[in-house]
Amino acid sequence: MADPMKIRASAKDGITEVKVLMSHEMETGQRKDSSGNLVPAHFITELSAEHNGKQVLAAQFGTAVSKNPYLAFKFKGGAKGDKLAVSWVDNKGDKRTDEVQIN
Amino acid sequence: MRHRLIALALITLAPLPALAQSKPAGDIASQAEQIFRGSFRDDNPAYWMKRLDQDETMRLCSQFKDNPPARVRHKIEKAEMASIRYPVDGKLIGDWKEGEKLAAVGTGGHIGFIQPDPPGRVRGGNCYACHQLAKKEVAYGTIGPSLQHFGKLRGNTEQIIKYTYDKIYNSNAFTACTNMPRFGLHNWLTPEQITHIVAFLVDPESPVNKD
Amino acid sequence: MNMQRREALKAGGGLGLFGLLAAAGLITPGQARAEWNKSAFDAKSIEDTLKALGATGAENSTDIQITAPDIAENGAVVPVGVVSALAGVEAIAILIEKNPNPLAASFMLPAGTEASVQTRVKMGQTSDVLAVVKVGGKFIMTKKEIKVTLGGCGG
Amino acid sequence: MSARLRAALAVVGLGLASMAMAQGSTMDEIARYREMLADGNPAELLELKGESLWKTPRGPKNASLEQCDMGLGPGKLDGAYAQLPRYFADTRKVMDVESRLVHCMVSLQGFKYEDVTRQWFSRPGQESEIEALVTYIGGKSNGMKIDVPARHPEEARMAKMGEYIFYRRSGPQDFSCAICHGQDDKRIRLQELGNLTTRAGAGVAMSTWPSYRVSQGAVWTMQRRLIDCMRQARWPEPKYLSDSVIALQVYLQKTASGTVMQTPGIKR
Repeated sequence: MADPMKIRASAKDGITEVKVLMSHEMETGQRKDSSGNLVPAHFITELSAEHNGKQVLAAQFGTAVSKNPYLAFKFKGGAKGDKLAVSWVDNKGDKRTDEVQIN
Repeated sequence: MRHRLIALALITLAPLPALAQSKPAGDIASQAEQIFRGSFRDDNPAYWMKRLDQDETMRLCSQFKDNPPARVRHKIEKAEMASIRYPVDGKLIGDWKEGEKLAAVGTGGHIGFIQPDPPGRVRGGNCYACHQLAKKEVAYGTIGPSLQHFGKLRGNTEQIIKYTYDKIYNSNAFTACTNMPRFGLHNWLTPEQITHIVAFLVDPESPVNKD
Repeated sequence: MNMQRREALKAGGGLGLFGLLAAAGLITPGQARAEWNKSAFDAKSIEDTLKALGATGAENSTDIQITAPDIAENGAVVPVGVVSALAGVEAIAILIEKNPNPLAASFMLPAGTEASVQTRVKMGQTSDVLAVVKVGGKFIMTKKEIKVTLGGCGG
Repeated sequence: MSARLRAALAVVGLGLASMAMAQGSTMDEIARYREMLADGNPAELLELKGESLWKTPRGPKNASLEQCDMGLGPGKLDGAYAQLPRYFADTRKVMDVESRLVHCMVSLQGFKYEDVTRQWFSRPGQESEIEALVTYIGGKSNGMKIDVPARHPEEARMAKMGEYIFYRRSGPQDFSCAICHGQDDKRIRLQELGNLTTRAGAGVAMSTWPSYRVSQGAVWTMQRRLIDCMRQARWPEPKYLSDSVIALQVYLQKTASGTVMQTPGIKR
């Protein structure tokens, strides 16, 4: 099972800033292992962020996003205590959802 | 009687740390040598373990923390100077383009179980790790002096060419216990490869001098 | 997350992210859109990528800024951000010209989300990085060169 | 001074200034690169994981590590990393964070030594529990001063042996640790090198490990850092947890003592 994300969401002056760290290999499919075999691509393909159930960002990743992906974005609105959920799914169907309260 | 027993017990207990502290420095060196040698796996191939052996220069540099007294320094420099060998054809200046490649390569010669270099990987001079050379390469180190415009500043006389070759072949012939490896002595670079790096440094067409 | 959502997430196996999220009640079905854009991510040139994104002919604009260092100490992790002061930005894509597949990531911004995203990308070598932005149904772009250097022992 | 000489000096001065500026902007951009990475250190993911590994009952004895004594008493982690390595009476050995952690995993949880140390560092797709645990333990010393006075005779002896190894040259490049880490203000390529013989230099180095290395996509522990330095010196690799690696750490931590820990770090 995928490891938890680390999500920070903070509201200030009517804007909520969200910073997300995901735990993922992000294999390109071009790396060779020690025996010289290509390691199959394994990477997050889609991500979605919801504020109190309303989508505030949708993203699509390719293999060029770095290992343990980082993502930061901002949206209008959001108050302390509101729920912010981030979900991702990868090309093998692994997935993860984590939720935090905005502070 | 009871008091004397306690006193005796104290004496036998107390001296242990005191003894350990009073051991002379030379003893630390031999103990350290022992734990260092004992820190490697038994199944390391013999040629790997040979890399832990020290020649006289390495031993002296370690002992004097790279700052030997004048007498030792002269002795090292003289012995190292005598080690220098030249290409069979006697030509000390090669192809600067080959030298440029060698100057940038930092791989080769890594051993061990974790991340060894694959067999046949080019062993470079890794000059940029320590020196500034061509202007266009901004990722240069500063452990050694800048060599930008090396030939432009010094010319490319026979004397300069020989000095440059000798210095790369055996840096310790000029400065005992310098940070620079003895590339030729260790066969890290072949005499021919050294001539290419000499060209990279002194050839007026090389980016070291032209840019 | 409550128990129901957890169960829904577990059950959502073959639905894809958005079907899954819809099933979990995390997003409403109306938001479930845009499959992963395979043809854009598989494209091997800037031109083909723009075509797959529907952004052919995107014009250069000074209304977009790429926030990134001029030099990256390691190509495996290069911080890249895209910011625009324009209102109504709908989508942002980050492309790396000299990567085997230029498209690194794309973002869809619902109304209310600011045109300001930051992520980290892999760069095989020194290259132009492009930010392509969709605003008012039109595509505009800007670019910045990021140098990838060697940092340490070189081995 | 003649006008000509003054003019010549001015030209040299200008040349030097513009060179310094060009190099300055390179280093400024590198600083900017690092700054952009610092906010969002993937090591924080490992800290979370390490905390769960520390607190979860595991192993043949189904015990957590919460009774592990890292030097300040069972279960006391705050500041423990900053005061290691130290002499432990129960094992009669000077131990660093990692050797002590492995000792606890063996003695408290009942794991076999070979099993817990097999994956002492991660590879892509193969995670390391030790990396996660050390990141968590290190974080518990964040903001605290490194304090390794090495007063116990065994600690003092290890510090001296560490110093000996630091200056010991060998191998096909004539390297020792001191070659790269014995002077102030030097760089290898664009990487600044700490002068590990001074408190300032050793402080910068020792206070920021464990550290996430972006080039490796992994957190490196101090064992990993030192063993890899030896690989770069083109020596064979010392064994994990071997005395010479611990001795080097005692020497370096002693030199760095007084510096405030800022861990986990993020590096090239």
